[in-house]
Amino acid sequence: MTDLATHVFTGLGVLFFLAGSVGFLRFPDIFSRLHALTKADNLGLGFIALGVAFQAGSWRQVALLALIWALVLLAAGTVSQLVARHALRERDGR
Amino acid sequence: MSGVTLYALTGAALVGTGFFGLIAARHLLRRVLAFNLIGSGLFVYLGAAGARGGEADPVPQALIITGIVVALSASALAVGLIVALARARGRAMLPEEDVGG
Amino acid sequence: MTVWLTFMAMGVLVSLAGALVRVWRGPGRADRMTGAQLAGTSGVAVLMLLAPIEGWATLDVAAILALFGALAAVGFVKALSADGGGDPEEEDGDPVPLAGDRND
Amino acid sequence: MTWALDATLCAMILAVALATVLGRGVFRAIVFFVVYGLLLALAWVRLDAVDVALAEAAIGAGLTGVLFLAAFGRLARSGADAEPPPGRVNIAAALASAALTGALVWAWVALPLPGRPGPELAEALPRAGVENPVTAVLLNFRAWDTLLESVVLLAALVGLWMLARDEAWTEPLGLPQHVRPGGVMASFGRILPPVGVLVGAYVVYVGADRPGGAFQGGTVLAAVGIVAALAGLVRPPRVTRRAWRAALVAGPAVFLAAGLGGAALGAGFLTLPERIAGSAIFAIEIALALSIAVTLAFLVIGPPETGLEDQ
Repeated sequence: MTDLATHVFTGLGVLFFLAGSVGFLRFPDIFSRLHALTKADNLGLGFIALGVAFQAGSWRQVALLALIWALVLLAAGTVSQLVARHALRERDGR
Repeated sequence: MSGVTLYALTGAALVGTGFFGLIAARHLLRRVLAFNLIGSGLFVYLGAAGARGGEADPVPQALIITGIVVALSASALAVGLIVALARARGRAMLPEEDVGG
Repeated sequence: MTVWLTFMAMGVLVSLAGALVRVWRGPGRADRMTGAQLAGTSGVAVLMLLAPIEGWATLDVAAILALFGALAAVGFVKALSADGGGDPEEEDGDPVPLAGDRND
Repeated sequence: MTWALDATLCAMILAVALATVLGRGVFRAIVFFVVYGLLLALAWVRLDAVDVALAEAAIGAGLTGVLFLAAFGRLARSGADAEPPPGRVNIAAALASAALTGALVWAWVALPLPGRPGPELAEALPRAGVENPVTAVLLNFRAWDTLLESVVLLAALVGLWMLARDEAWTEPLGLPQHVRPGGVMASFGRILPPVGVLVGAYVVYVGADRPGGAFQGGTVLAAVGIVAALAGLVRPPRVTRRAWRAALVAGPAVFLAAGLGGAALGAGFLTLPERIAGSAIFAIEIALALSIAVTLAFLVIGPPETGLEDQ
């Protein structure tokens, strides 16, 4: 049962990663590409963390998985905002 | 072919790649990057040698950890020198190689 | 389970390899930097997937990658601000003009 | 079947390294080098070297990126970021590189397989005072090596500071940093450091028994310091501040004191007798982590600058 949950969630997570990369490659400009980064990949990472949590032997490991996901969300939110601002300035600056 | 051999071959190839970059690149920042490739290639090679026979050997690991930290500090010093050179000359290349461009 | 998780980790790496094409092509510096950010997220995902196989200490490595996932990009926007210490959200100062090709 | 993952990872590491060397433009090379560091951390996990992976993750993901990107920004403001157009293909260099790689491959195939790990280590480990064999090697069996390496870090920092201009000497380290108050970067700089300090202290603390230790934890703490400095949370100190200078030498000093203590107890210089080994290593780890963190952070921030050098 737990193995099935791991299969389903990690598989779903990897699908989101693949979708994110396709978007990152095919979207026309940096602003839409940042969506691929912040939406698809972080959702995918959440599913992977969830799937791996079913294999965890203790709550400490589950808590660490959750903390890691939270840290990645914080990083992605910060980076997409700052990089988008930078790109906007660079575009309007010239 | 076992996984460890794969990493050893990768390490060997990284050393070659970095060596090529060290000679071929003219911008000094790229040379520092290439030099780091050589160093980390050797680390991978050494780490793979330590992982032969199943259990990872702690002695190369200890050498590599200090090596990584020292490599960063050496890079920081090199980068500082390059920035100082660029501020003095307006170029980040060695004078004898600074032709064209 | 080992085989499944290994293949999932491979899947994440393959998706990262695709994203690295964008780092190669650019065209803008922001595009390349975003690719590096994506590599960090993918690295965290791979380490999570490897944790049940390689031992849960792997999650400590993932935590460090996650912690500093934004550091390179923050350093990027800082370094290319007008005086090298700015913030793109501030009102004044445009990014530093570069002598090289704007996309290099 | 799991070798397929190793093959994918190795192929990507190699491709990214080639992109670093062959791609046009310095900025592209730096970004690929950052990606390279991230992939190497994964490789260390696959090689069962979690201790190395911890250090590589903190350095590869955090510190090298900031170091090289800041340098790129400084060069750009001096008008020195451009690269000359590539010259002719350097055939001699390519041949020499191929020969170097070939020699290493030959050495790998030709070298005899040693018994791993050496039996001497397994015998000595119960007397080391710690359970993590990597920490035992670093701080006990090869203490000379590690002590001198901590001094090398200091020497690099002194060398970097010698590049400062006279009028900048009393200024804070690095370029002046400013952020929009209440902005995204400022918030990031407030949220991350507490978590980061916790993770760094944890990595130092568990180093006695599990993967972690002074070098790994020190690099994490250095990166946390960089985040705090970039986000304007703390102002980088001045070179002349005594407390910070003390932090720089605390690690080597405590290390040396422990070594002398070993000599005083009759075990020989830098040989830790079994009954004090555990506590001595703990003290060395804490002091060394502090020194490594401060030294690396200062190295990445750079020498003191007035902020007017580029104009």
